[in-house]
Amino acid sequence: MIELVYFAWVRERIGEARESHETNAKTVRDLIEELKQKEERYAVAFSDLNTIRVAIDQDLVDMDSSIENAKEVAFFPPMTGG
Amino acid sequence: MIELVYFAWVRERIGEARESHETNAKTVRDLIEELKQKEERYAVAFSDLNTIRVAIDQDLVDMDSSIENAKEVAFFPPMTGG
Amino acid sequence: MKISVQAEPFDYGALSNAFAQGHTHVGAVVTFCGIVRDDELGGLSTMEIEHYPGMTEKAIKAHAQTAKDRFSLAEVLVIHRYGSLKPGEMIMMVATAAPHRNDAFQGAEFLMDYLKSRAPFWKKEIVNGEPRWVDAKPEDEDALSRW
Amino acid sequence: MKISVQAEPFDYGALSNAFAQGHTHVGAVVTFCGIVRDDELGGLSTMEIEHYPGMTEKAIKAHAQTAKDRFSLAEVLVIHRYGSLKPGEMIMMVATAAPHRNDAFQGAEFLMDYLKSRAPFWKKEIVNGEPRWVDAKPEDEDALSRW
Repeated sequence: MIELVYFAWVRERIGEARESHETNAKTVRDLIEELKQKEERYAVAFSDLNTIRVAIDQDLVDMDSSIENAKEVAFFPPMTGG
Repeated sequence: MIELVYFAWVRERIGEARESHETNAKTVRDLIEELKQKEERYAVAFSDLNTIRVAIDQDLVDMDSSIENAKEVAFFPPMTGG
Repeated sequence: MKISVQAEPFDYGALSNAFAQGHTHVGAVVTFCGIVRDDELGGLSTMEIEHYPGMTEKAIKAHAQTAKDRFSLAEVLVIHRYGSLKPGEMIMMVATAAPHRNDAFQGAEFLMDYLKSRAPFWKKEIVNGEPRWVDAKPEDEDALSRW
Repeated sequence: MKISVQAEPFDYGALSNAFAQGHTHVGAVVTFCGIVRDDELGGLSTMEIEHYPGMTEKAIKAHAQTAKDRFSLAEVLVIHRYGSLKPGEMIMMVATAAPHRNDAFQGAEFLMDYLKSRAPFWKKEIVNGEPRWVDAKPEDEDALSRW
């Protein structure tokens, strides 16, 4: 069981900020595919992976990173701080 | 008659901050030569022209600038502001 | 190293003074202050800043430590607000202190480039009543390549 | 454009706050503050700063105007002290304001590089009781070549 958290327009498109999720996916990319299959709102949020950034347990990672041992996976658009 | 003004170690070596001077020199370089001939303290102050900066009427100029129409000629070391 | 992620306004001047005082081996202090900027048409009413609590502090700490080591900084300060801000309000500040000016400038620019694209903040503008997420600029991503 | 050449101390924080406030079309403010820095051995007792009254103001004004035009700055501030200063005292500050951060940073660095080598100030340090004029550094002259 992992925690999925969403920010900015990813959160708005998925319609919630946080959920628990049971998965057999091995990588971030697999996990996103699994979510896109599940419901239309995920397919919309993840339609262009170039605009999606991912953090595992609060560290930025790339799409092919393993989610084994991950407690929290976060999805969000490119950051616009400063 | 022009005013000569000196700053920092140029002033210390010449021993005064300001003096009036009658000259027929055409350029800054000629004027410096004339001063060096006059007295030893000028020869010491102007011994290495690479370390001398010049302003005519408060604008930086180079050694070959004309001093015709100059009211005030200033001599000083490379600047160390900031 | 002082880092704060906060909703409340901060006092840029008081923080700058405190940061610059009491050093005898620091010759140079640089500060940057980011301000909510309206566009030419004047339609911006509010900027909302969302962040990822926990990760934000962690990412800023890591970037600040990298800046400190890389540019031999004597001191680093980063303050970044979140929540709802009006045009003219201060969003964030950084300050760097170093023996020489070049390190202080480079350290501040490095930090700003990383905060722009690598700290988990997202800006939403309310323009003429319409909310819109601010897009990341390609030049902000490009700016990282110089470090 | 605010320029001041003065013997008196200045309030870096209050000036930074006043400079950064009240803008809605400025997104970025950068300040630099120069501080009298002691060396590692701790022998510096005093720094004396001499300048060329009249030319100093004129040179700073010209450089500030060039920076303003070249980097599209909304506002520029330069304060520089002369006279006798102690380690830890603030010598000078510059501040720049611009719509975008890169211009504010570049404008401040440009101004600093010019003030270092083109404004008529000369520093003399009293180290262990011995006065010595500070030599201009070749790298300060080199820094001008990038602009």
